Amino acid sequence: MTAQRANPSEDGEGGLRAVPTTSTAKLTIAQAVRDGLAAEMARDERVIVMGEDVGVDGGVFRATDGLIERFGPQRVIDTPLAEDGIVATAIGMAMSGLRPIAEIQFMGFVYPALNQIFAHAARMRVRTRGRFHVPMVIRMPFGGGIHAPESHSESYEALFVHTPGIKVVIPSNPHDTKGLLASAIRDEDPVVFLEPKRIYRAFREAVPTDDYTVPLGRAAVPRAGEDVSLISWGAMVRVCLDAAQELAGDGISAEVVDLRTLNPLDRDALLASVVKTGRAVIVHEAPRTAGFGAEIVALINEHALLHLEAPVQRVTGFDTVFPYARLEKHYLPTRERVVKAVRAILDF
Amino acid sequence: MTAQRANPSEDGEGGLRAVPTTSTAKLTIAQAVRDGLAAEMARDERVIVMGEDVGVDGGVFRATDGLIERFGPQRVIDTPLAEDGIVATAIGMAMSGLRPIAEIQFMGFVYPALNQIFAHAARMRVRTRGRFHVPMVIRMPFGGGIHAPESHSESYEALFVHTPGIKVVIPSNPHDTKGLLASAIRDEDPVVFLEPKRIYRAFREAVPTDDYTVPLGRAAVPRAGEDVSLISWGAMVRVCLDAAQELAGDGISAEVVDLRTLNPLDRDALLASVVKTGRAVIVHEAPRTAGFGAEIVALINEHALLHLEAPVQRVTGFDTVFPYARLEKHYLPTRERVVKAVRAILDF
Amino acid sequence: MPRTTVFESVIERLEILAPDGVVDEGLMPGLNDDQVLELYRNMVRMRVFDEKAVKLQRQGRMGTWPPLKGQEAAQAGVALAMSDDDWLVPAFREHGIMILRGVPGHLVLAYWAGDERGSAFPDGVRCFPIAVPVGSQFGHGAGLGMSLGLRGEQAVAVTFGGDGATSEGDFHEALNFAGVFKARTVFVIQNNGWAISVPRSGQTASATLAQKALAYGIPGVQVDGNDVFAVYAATMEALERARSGDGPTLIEAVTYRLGDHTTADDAGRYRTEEEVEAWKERDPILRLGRYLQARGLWDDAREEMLAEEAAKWVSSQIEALEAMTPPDPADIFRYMYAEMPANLEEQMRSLIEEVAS
Amino acid sequence: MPRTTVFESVIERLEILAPDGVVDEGLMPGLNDDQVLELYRNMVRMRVFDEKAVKLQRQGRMGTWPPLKGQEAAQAGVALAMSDDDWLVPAFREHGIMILRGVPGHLVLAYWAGDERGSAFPDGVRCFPIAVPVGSQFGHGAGLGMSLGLRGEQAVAVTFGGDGATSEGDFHEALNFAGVFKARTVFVIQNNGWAISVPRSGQTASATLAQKALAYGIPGVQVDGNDVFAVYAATMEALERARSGDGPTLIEAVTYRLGDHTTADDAGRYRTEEEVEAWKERDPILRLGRYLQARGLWDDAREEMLAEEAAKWVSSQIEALEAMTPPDPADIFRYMYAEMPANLEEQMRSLIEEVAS
Ligand SMILES: Cc1ncc(C[n+]2csc(CCOP(=O)(O)OP(=O)(O)O)c2C)c(N)n1
Ligand SMILES: Cc1ncc(C[n+]2csc(CCOP(=O)(O)OP(=O)(O)O)c2C)c(N)n1
Ligand SMILES: [Mg+2]
Ligand SMILES: [Mg+2]
Repeated sequence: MTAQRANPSEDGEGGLRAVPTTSTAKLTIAQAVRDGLAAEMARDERVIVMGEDVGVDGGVFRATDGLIERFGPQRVIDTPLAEDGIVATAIGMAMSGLRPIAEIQFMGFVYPALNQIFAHAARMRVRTRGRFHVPMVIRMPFGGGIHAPESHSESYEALFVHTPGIKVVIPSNPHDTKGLLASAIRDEDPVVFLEPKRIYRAFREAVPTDDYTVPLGRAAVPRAGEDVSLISWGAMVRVCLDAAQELAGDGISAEVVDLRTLNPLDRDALLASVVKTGRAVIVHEAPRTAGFGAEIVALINEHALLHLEAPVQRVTGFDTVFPYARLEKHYLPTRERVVKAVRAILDF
Repeated sequence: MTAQRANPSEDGEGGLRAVPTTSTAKLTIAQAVRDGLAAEMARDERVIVMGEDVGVDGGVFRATDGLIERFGPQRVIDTPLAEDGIVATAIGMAMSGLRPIAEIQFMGFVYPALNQIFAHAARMRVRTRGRFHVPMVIRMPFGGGIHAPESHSESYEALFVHTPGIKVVIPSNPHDTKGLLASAIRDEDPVVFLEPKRIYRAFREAVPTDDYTVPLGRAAVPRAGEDVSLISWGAMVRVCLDAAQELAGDGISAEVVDLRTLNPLDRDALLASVVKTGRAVIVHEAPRTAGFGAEIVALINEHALLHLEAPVQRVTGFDTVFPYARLEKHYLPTRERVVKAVRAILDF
Repeated sequence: MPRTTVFESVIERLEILAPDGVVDEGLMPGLNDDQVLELYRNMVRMRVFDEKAVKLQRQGRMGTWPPLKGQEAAQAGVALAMSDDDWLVPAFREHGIMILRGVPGHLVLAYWAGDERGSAFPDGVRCFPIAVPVGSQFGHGAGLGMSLGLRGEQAVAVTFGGDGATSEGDFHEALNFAGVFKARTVFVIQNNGWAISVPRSGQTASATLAQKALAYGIPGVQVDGNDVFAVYAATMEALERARSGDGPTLIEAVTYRLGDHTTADDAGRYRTEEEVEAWKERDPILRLGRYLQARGLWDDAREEMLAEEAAKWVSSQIEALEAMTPPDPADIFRYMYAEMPANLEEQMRSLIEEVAS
Repeated sequence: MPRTTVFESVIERLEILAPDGVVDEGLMPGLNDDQVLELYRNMVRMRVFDEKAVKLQRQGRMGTWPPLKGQEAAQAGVALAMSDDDWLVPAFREHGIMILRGVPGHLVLAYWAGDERGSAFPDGVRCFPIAVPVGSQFGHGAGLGMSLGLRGEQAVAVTFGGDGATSEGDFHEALNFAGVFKARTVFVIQNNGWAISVPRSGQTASATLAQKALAYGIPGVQVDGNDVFAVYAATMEALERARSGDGPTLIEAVTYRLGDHTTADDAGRYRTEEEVEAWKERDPILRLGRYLQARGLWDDAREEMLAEEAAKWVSSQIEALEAMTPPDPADIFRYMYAEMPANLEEQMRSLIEEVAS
């Protein structure tokens, strides 16, 4: 059973209740990751999980909880503390018939592995003209808002999106988490799977217990609207939904677009929404300058400029380092800032 | 003597001949790097140079030629082959009173050092609230066009521009090379200094033998025009100048903006040009998606949308891995592509 | 001569103070009673401070905290060996030695409470900031040591890391640089048995961590890290070597993290109570206490006084923490660069307005 | 027992074939005459191929080329020891062994001529592509070796790297993983004395590179890398160990790069003629030739025949290279992903149009 949805904009609920299924479980995002991993491991014995503390400990966010008991230490591998080594060995495995899922404990610790991701994982297929490829998933929690110490709050998705050869997937709810994870694991190319840790356990949703996928490259429209498009991904989708709710109180109809995968990008869905509403606000946690929001503005400029009623706005992190816990609330985009941006362009 | 130029757009020649000076030498960009390094080392004994093959060999592009003879192996340090180690030790040095200039042999080899650049160099000042800072320059040749093997052609400037705390400087000619390098070395914060290797030895220009600086954060306008703004940096500036030349033959007046530093960005100069011409083409070698070109489009959208006569165009590398030598000419932006883009927006 | 030995080596382990408090007189470093008493006091202060911080976290008055309980000797012994002008390059579990080297306790607390001002050490405190990315500080220590040498300073850079940190490429590159350039750096690995849930044996197949020094042609030594005299003696030797220009040393201090990895961790998920109990027997503070008692230098009354004094000092640090003005949101921008660029000015102004409204 | 030895080790160097062509019979591996003759032929073919590639580059018919001249024994000896189903994980100077393991010579030439199709090895060739970022391949070799073990294969991953590459963090992490997981991986370091202009002594302060194995608790051995029998014997032992599940081995083959680093380099800038001349005396091909002659297995007539045959083979490879159709610009896009996304389709179409017009 797959949940491949035809036209995301036909599906105002983000596909959550659109999928008929025999049974569901109420899961958080973290649990959906765990269930998704377990399902894929059960389905395909080439799938293995590796990383720091993913085994006995079950992951620092419990996203791999119980897997080692079920699948054993040969398939759930507690590695030494070395991100470059994790990704490098995973590449060697992926090139020789396994389908490794490497966990990086926090996105702020992926930097040592960027060499392997940029110079090898992303390029293996093209530089060997298809002789080798790297069916690998690199999972990592990302984003701020959990009052964590430094290096635990980054949103560096733009790095990966700017790297051809790497798919970038970012779920915003439990249903999509499991379905996108299945697609990522089954994909023949390397996928960076970014998990919005701020909402890892923020809410539960009904998630099918059966096998299903959410395809890569398809945006969702969790809320339809007419006046403005709020475009975001990950934890910011909920901020946008909250803003839309508030705006609705003032009679402003905001459409929320959840990109879900940044590469491949569902450009058509994105542009369709902007063409319809004529206004767009892009919301992301990453620093503004050269963030992925800029790319969206550029695409709108190239393909829908004449439909714009006002300049596209970006509500983003500042061009600063992500602050420690005591100031992080000032950094993160908020409902208020989104609402303010919407009002600004409606007044334009 | 400094060459700090008031208003870049007043200075149609990119400042080359605008600077009165006692004596000049005809130098290539590579030689301007070498002379710039020597001048700063002579001026300030805290300045040291380190990297792979920078000493006895004088650098694989000869950009450090003769420095070890002049300043000795204590100040010109041939390091082990380890980019992370180079940048990490340079940070330790910079935090304790030296001013290291670390060379990364090619931009494609900086990835192992990104952890140190992102997690430490960029953040040291803010995370210690000014107690420490990292006055360091990381030099590296970048860009394609020299028929080099794989990993020798990347243009990954967007990575650094998206990292708050790192200044990004990219000269396009010998004069600016020496002057910007002096500013970078004297800067109190970490600077990534990207040298367009394709034009390292492509041409010579008169460069003052005396001490001068070109300030960071100031664009140049090497060719003024009325109809369209061609915005670029590094080796692409010459492609734009060539295109402007060709367009002039058809009576189209193109202004060429050489950004010179991407962070801090001379937004005013950039916007002034676009406001004047109403049309812009951005030219860079990096892959299009989430390249720095997108940020420029976003800035124009935010600050000059109503002045646009047509959508801003991007002439960039493809969203692919940089191809090996036999196909690289297809990848790199060319004069023809720039001209075509200009014609397209003039016909809009 | 076709199968010849081209390299031979031995790694030694140094122990001076046995768990029962008896010392090996032949190896005992020259410390006077005041120094020994000071060691004890410092270790007790660390413990009280650490336990209090854990409590603060449980009460919601502190962010995530990484307890050092059990590792007091490894930090106090090194601190005592260091000269005033030596530098400390910590990882993230070194609050003990950071405070001994002059970092005000309330700043350490502020750091873990999520306030960047915690790393704004007073002038003159020769300590690098806490480094969270595991292993990333080793290279700073190597570079600092190279820089001290280049500038003719006598000071040494003492650089800490954990057992898990030895697996990172940074460790390798840093020690290799230090070896090649004879950096004035001493690398201290606090091998506390665990890197979160991964035991030392899962981290590397080498018999000891000290032997990793052999890869870099530098001396390596293992010490009982719960034996403050062994830690002190090994550090003195290493500092001496660095100061005389003979290059870096790797010290593996074998100790144990008695607490959780951090307050966000539950060590019960991955290790046994028995293991923890066995290590409690080897508690570095008990051990030095036994020695002091046997020497007649300590008694219950003094212990009580010390406990009071330590509690008072810790309270004063918490008061200082809580007396700190709230951090200024503008600081997010203010320290990004020496001079603030225009785009940051704009962003800062918009935040200031927002906060004011 | 307060100052005890906790680790002891010895690193050995293996030499079997002396520069004068005399072998140590006691250590001589069991090779029949045909095998030895094959070794010689392979080494000569490599040399002819390599020298021809350098010439092609000088003539502008080839991109940058990294000569392997002088390192033939280190590659031929390893190749002979490998089983059919073993994997090779090369760095970038391993054309010799790549060809011996089944990579067509013209593809190696194509790679360095700037054509990605050079890494599209025929099916069944168990060789990873050339890795340009120094050291980055070690981890692939470790992961491959882990994967072979996990899937119950008998094959071993033989992973090459240079002396310079041992300084990268990748080397450390890869060997550490391999040690912990007992990967079926043999790491061969061709220590050719130089990493571009940096001599081995500037790369690390360790006396040997083989001893770096001690950091990972795995066996390490140094061999005379210009002694093809020693290389073969050490590799056989290491492969055997890996195959029986006893984990990885680090082999340091001490050899010398007689040529420039690449055709873009001028080694005269950083090393002396005398050094090069001294190493020419130790040429691995001369040495094996002396042995063959002493054994009566070789003479000038055969040498001449071999030279001719090698030249012919090399010509055939160049012909095959030059017979390749020009690469298709659309290939830039075609192999980026298993399925081409829409934006790439557009970009590809625009390029195809541009090329057509
Ligand atoms: C590069 C990096 N990867 C992962 C983490 C998450 N993490 C924090 S501490 C830790 C374990 C550190 O173990 P060790 O070095 O032994 O120090 P200890 O915690 O025992 O003091 C891990 C995995 C990190 N901070 N940095
Ligand atoms: C990560 C990285 N840094 C720098 C380079 C540039 N480079 C290419 S080969 C080389 C030296 C390699 O030395 P070694 O490992 O001894 O191999 P050899 O060239 O001697 O075969 C360098 C510095 C590179 N390819 N990759
Ligand atoms: Mg530990
Ligand atoms: Mg070498």
